Amino acid sequence: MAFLELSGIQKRFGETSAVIDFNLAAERGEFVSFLGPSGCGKTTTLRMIAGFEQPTAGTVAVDGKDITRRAPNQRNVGMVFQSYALFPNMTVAGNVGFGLRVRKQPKDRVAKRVTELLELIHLPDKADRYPYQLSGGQQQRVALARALAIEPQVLLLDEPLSALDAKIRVILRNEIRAIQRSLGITTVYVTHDQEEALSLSDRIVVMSEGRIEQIGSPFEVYNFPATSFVASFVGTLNVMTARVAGAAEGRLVMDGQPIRAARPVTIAPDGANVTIAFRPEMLSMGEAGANRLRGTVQDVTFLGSIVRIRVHLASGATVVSVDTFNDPNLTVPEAGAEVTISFPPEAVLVLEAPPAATAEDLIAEA
Amino acid sequence: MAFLELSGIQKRFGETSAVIDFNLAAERGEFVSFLGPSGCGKTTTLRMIAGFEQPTAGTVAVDGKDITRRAPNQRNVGMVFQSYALFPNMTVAGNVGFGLRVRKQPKDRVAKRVTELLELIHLPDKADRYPYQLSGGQQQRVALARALAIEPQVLLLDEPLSALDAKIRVILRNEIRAIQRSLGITTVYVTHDQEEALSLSDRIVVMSEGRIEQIGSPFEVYNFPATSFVASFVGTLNVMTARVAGAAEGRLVMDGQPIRAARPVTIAPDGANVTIAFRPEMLSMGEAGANRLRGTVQDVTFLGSIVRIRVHLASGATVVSVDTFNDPNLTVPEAGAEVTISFPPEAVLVLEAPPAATAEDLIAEA
Amino acid sequence: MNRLSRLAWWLVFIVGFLYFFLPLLGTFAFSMRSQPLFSAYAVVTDDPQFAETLIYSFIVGVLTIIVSIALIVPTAYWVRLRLPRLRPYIEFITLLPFVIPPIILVFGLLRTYSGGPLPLAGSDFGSNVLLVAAYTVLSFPYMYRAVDTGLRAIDVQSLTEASQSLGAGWLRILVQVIIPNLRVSLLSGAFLTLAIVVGEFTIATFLARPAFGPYISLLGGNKAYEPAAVSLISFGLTWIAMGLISLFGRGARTRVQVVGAR
Amino acid sequence: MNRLSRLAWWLVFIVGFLYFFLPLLGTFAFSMRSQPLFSAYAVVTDDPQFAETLIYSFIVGVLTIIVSIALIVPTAYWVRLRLPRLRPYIEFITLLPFVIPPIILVFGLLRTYSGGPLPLAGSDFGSNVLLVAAYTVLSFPYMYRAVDTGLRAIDVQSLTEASQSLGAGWLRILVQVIIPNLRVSLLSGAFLTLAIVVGEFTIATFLARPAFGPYISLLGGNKAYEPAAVSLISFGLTWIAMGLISLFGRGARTRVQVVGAR
Repeated sequence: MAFLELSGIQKRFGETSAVIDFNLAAERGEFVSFLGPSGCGKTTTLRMIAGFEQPTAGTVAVDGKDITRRAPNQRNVGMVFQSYALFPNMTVAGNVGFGLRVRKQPKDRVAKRVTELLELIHLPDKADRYPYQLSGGQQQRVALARALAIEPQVLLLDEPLSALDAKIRVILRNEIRAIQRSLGITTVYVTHDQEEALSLSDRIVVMSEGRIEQIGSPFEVYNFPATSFVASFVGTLNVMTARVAGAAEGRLVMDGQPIRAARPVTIAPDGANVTIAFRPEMLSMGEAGANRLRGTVQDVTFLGSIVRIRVHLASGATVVSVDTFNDPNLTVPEAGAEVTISFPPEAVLVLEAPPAATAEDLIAEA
Repeated sequence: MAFLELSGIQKRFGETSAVIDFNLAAERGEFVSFLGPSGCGKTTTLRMIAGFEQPTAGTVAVDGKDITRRAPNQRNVGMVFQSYALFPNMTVAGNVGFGLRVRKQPKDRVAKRVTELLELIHLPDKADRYPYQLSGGQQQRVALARALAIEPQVLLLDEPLSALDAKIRVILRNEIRAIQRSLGITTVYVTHDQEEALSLSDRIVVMSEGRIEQIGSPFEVYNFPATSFVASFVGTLNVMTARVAGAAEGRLVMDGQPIRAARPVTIAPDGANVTIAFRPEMLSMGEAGANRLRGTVQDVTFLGSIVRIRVHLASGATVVSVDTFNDPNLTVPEAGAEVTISFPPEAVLVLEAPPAATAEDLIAEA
Repeated sequence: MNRLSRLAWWLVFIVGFLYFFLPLLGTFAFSMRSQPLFSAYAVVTDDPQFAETLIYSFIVGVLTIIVSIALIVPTAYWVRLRLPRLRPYIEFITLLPFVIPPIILVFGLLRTYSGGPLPLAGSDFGSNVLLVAAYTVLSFPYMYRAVDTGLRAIDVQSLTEASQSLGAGWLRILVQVIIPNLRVSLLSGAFLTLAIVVGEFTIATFLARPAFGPYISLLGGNKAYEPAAVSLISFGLTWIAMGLISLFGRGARTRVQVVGAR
Repeated sequence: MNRLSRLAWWLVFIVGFLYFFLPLLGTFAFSMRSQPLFSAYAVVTDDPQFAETLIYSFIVGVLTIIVSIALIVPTAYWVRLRLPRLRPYIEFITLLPFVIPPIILVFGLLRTYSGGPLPLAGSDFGSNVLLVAAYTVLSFPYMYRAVDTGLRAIDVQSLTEASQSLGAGWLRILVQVIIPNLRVSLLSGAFLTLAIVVGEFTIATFLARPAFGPYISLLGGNKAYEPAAVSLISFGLTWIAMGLISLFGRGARTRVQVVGAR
């Protein structure tokens, strides 16, 4: 029996369906992320776990108890908001201790627990400050401590890092993960940022338009995306069309150049068109891999640790991105240079055909 | 003579100095980013170029003309805001054509130019929509078209992507870069996101506390940071302390293990302590590089295209991060496994000693 | 948020509503006592003075609205844009008409403008000017609050800077960018001003103007049921005006809310 | 924003300021004509009725404030949290006292409560209750707007949900989380209410209450300079109250602004 169980959850607002048939079973201590673009229903689902929204159908159960109809203040669930939502009229200690005072715990126990939590979030000396005296990152850490103070059964975080600077996001992300591991608390984390979801989670629920697209570990979701939406939303992807030449042996033809996939093509017969995809980092310049494509360099983008080279394939209109690690000694090809790129058969993902709407399409519309 | 020239710019608000001695010469068509944490003075500097703030001292010149005292509406500068700032009472076409109508251009020329620009931003069919009918990404593209319509001498963008979802940010970033290149317009871009700055810019101005820390190409800033602030703010970095063993040959000792740098150590004598740093992606598991360190795996984080392995060095308390590209066939070491990591002498950055405040310190305080 | 508490809240609403409208209903019932039914209303609307004074008051109201908007919009805009630290003081000043009894205002006006360099109170035209001036002051709190709320809903600074960087001067920014986005606020302020001007009694009486307020009070001295009828008619007109606001308001409000970047 | 236009703006401010304060100065000058200087003020403050009526009005004011807060705060909070679509209507209802002349209100009150099941207007105690009830209605616009502005400044929904997830019930949320963050708004609404109650004349007269408003008007009938003096004194008291608000307000406003996540 899973610790947190969502069964057949539906949520309609008037005519529109925000969440459609959501099922999830999370184990005790698991870190689950809901990942998807704005309006995909991830926050609505989280709010149904917290009790701020009532599902139109389905049940929410924690530790075997059905809490679907329970009021939010009867649920023992900790919540962290994007806007921090600290009480402006209370000090840091007042905020962290609020839930304990609600539970009528004796003063000295409240004080002790507050001290413990402020040490956990590395702000032991800020107990008497007011929220407005803290930076955004510090405020969010206090909000986390406040949610943890009541020893909730489930911790919910709703895009907690979106309002923060890029650098602070990474630091706080690592801190959240460390605290979650050390306490072993079951956690649901909502985000639109794939790197956050990948680096934090035990499992990721990828959502689109109210539906679950895939549930899996970061490794599974990234390397074996179930749909083309997942493939293009999680990570960067080269997506193109190829024709099946030999389904059984995984032989394909793309822009007239032959390609081999590691596994047989099962979703389409010989001669049919399929969507294939590969990650930029699976490709390399040179002739090392079993699959080779020739083309000319279109441009080179420096992304920090990664250098992305976009190659216009000789045989057609397709542009392919190739990622390599940056290196001060790296010789990057000039735009216009003729190059060969290669990749192993394992790099080729064969996705459903005909190509369905990808995340890029949805975003262009969004 | 540079096209956009800022000389000795200072800005004080009462007692506090927001910008201190800012000097920059940007060529015609150059894409320059101001990168730094909140409150480093980057937006204030941008606003002085736009004319929204008056510098306390120094001059702003465009194409050889001193415009320091010119009113913002006399400058012919295009501006894109984080909040889009589209006129809610006008359609998309009305917004894009506003600057041309101010310049009293004939109606048909305005209409023609608006059509051109809407095609440039890939929204040709949205001319009659109102801003509230568009998504955030579309609104920001319209704001860009509006700023470009008047053919400004300089285009200024103030964190234009901060309000958008992660995926849309990347798409719009590429679009901005493509448009800027095709028009050859001199551009200044303010951001706190190092990946944006690295991928977009011809040159980056890294700022901290009102001062310029370094000006250089993305490649220079990333690979040869001038200060430890730059090193830690731009990209991820392993920062640690080492003792100089042989300055002339670049020999160092870290946690009792010998290390070689590619270049002689010039900033400190033998026996002194220096700060050394290396990028996680320059390290690899195994014995391939000239420098080798032994340790145990602390944890493994999956970041999507990159897998980050943190290794606790056998000889001390130091933890080092190692990045490798993700690969479905990759065998990742378990936590606790004994490993050797190695890196070439070129990977070692020797920074000033004693270690100054790094970006992490500033952020923890911020 | 269970059913019981929701019920309790609705109860509060209903009680409040009744509490508020009972006096109105009482007045209406009283005005109905004149026989035949609605005869009080017929008497009133037949009186030529009713229309005359009402039209006079409407004209004064419209002039007041124009002067008030011309003074308030640029001021409120400028304060929000450049002098945000002055906002509490400006707000304070605009609240003064709430706390200065009109009698003081008219007292002071008469005393200041009866003689000296500007003997306005002596002539009919001068008195009309003084009346509009006094009503403009009375309208400040409503107009300023309405405009300020409207300005809060749009991102004044960014919109201004965007216009400036596109080459626009102050006049164009005000007329083409700021004011069109204040439509609802201005309507709301205007209708409130109108309602107050039409109902005002003290100042109009002291300045001896043929306005609607003094007419009602005159009626009150001579007749039994008619004052109630007149009050309800003027109240009804105001009600219609307010209904118009909320109609205009609904559409535009949704728009503004959707627009802002979060 | 060159020098010239900045000058022009200051000019507008100064003219507006003068325009507004000239009547006050005129009143003051007039009250000074009684010989010896300030004798009008001395006469007034020596009159025992002055203190009696002022104290009565202050007590009524405080009661009004309490009732008004008890009605408005939960309503405004609930509307903002759960019924945001009702906001325009509630706002509209709270504006009604601006547009219903007090004479109608008192008319209706007297007619409704003179006989029938609740003959309040017959007794002294009942009349006091009616007075507080009427003033509570008059205070609605000020109090509701103040509270609503205060609620806008805090993130009502997130704060409520955060409290709920920590186990708090509605009463605790209101008392420990919402109201402490409305301190400035409540003060501002309270002082305005006080100012209005102290100056109100019509309703108090019709209900025959020994309040400060009728006292001034009584004075006005008998004396020359004293009404001006009394008006200025009550105006001065209000001024002090308003000054207190802006003092309280400044500190808390900065705090609220800094707090919000952008």
